[in-house]
Amino acid sequence: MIAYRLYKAGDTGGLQVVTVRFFAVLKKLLDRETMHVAHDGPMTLKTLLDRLEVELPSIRSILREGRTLIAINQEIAQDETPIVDGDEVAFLPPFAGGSH
Amino acid sequence: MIAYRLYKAGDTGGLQVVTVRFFAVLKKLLDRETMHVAHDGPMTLKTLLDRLEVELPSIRSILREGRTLIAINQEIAQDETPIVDGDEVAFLPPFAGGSH
Amino acid sequence: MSPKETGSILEWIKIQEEDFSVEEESNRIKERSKRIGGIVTFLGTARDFSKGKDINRIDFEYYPGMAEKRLNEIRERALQDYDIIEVSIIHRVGRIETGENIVLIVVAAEHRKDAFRACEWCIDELKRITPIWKREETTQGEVWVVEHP
Amino acid sequence: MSPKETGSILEWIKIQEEDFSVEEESNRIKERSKRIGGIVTFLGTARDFSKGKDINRIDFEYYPGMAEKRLNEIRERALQDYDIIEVSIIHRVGRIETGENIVLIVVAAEHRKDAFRACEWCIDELKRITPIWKREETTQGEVWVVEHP
Repeated sequence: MIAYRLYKAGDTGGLQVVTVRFFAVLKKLLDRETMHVAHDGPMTLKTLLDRLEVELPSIRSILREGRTLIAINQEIAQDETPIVDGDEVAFLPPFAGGSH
Repeated sequence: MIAYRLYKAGDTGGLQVVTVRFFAVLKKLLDRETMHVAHDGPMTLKTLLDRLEVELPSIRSILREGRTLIAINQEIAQDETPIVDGDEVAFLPPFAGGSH
Repeated sequence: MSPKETGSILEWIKIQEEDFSVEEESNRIKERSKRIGGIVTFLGTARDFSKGKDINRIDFEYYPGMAEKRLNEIRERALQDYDIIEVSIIHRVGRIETGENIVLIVVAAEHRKDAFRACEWCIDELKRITPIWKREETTQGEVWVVEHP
Repeated sequence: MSPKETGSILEWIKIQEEDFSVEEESNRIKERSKRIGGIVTFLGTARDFSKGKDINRIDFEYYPGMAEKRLNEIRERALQDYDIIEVSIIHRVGRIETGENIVLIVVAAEHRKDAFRACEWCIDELKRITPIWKREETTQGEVWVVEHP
């Protein structure tokens, strides 16, 4: 965590590479589990979402439904949450653990 | 049950012999588990209790506390419940099943 | 019903000296129906102290016949009042050491809410109406336990 | 905390493909304290139908690291909010056949009321916040289950 903050403080808007993960129905629709997104300059979750809406039309309607949570480094994130180089962004459809 | 009722209907007040059972602290205080009580003529639980109060002074105070339930043939009985020959009358201190 | 008639029909009600297996009982109840989605179990065990006194051992005494009858009534009322599939009740009697199992209630249902409600009701009711008594041998002597003075 | 740091400390949290033993888990938790007087267990099993459709099999997928972290949060909050002694949570993932175990929550307490409350809260919370997904293969095709639409 400290490493990230130091990095962000010193960040001058260089190339950010983030890993994006998809689960369950999203993984099935995209037929892929992960992808890497490179972005030049500062970035928030909103920046990333705008890009993926264009690049991944097959899951656009699901993302717009608003029932998919998004985690950055395993913590639930909001549109304005910053994303930095090395982050893992995960798209989480509605959960269904347990037995019924 | 039907057998009992028929018997009672035809009962002319002859000798009744009932088995009395004691559990837990009552058994301990009396140092006995069962006794037999013979009674000439019709009898209710009250009749029996009045006799036992005299005959069993060591448990008199416990019986008077009113927290001991009494079952006749395994069904909870009241003072006015009739007792007939062959019945089992059980004195049941407060229950304590389960773990705590 | 005479005391002797209660024994044979009580597949899901047991009063016994031997220990029981939580796993075995769960599995036995699971085999009852493929509709089962949730099983709630209450396992009561012997603690090592009670009301501030250390306990060396406890002894359970019961009224044979009447106790089984009461447990069976509890089972039947639970099946009637809650949306559940099966209930099993086992209570040990005789001498029980600290840490050992005392009572097991297993409730199987399609949905968990009813299983939780029914299981808790069963153990509350067991304590309230079943003729079972507990004697504790503590460091300060022998006590016949009264739960709800 | 990086995902890798969550694994080792989680003695009481498990996400695994293998089946689990209710008995083993009960015994393990009983050894935690002699103050334990009541253990409430929720066992979730795979039913053979869902929303009117017959199920052939189900598959659970999860987010490794985050799922364990969430289960651990649930355990820690339960220990803080209820008067209980220990909580164990096991969730299976991968392929699960009808009738098999899915999830086990074991809560040990001195008194049963708190154990019932905490156990039910844990399973509700598990369903609400844990990144686990269920795919059902039914007679009418494959369904990603959404529990609370």
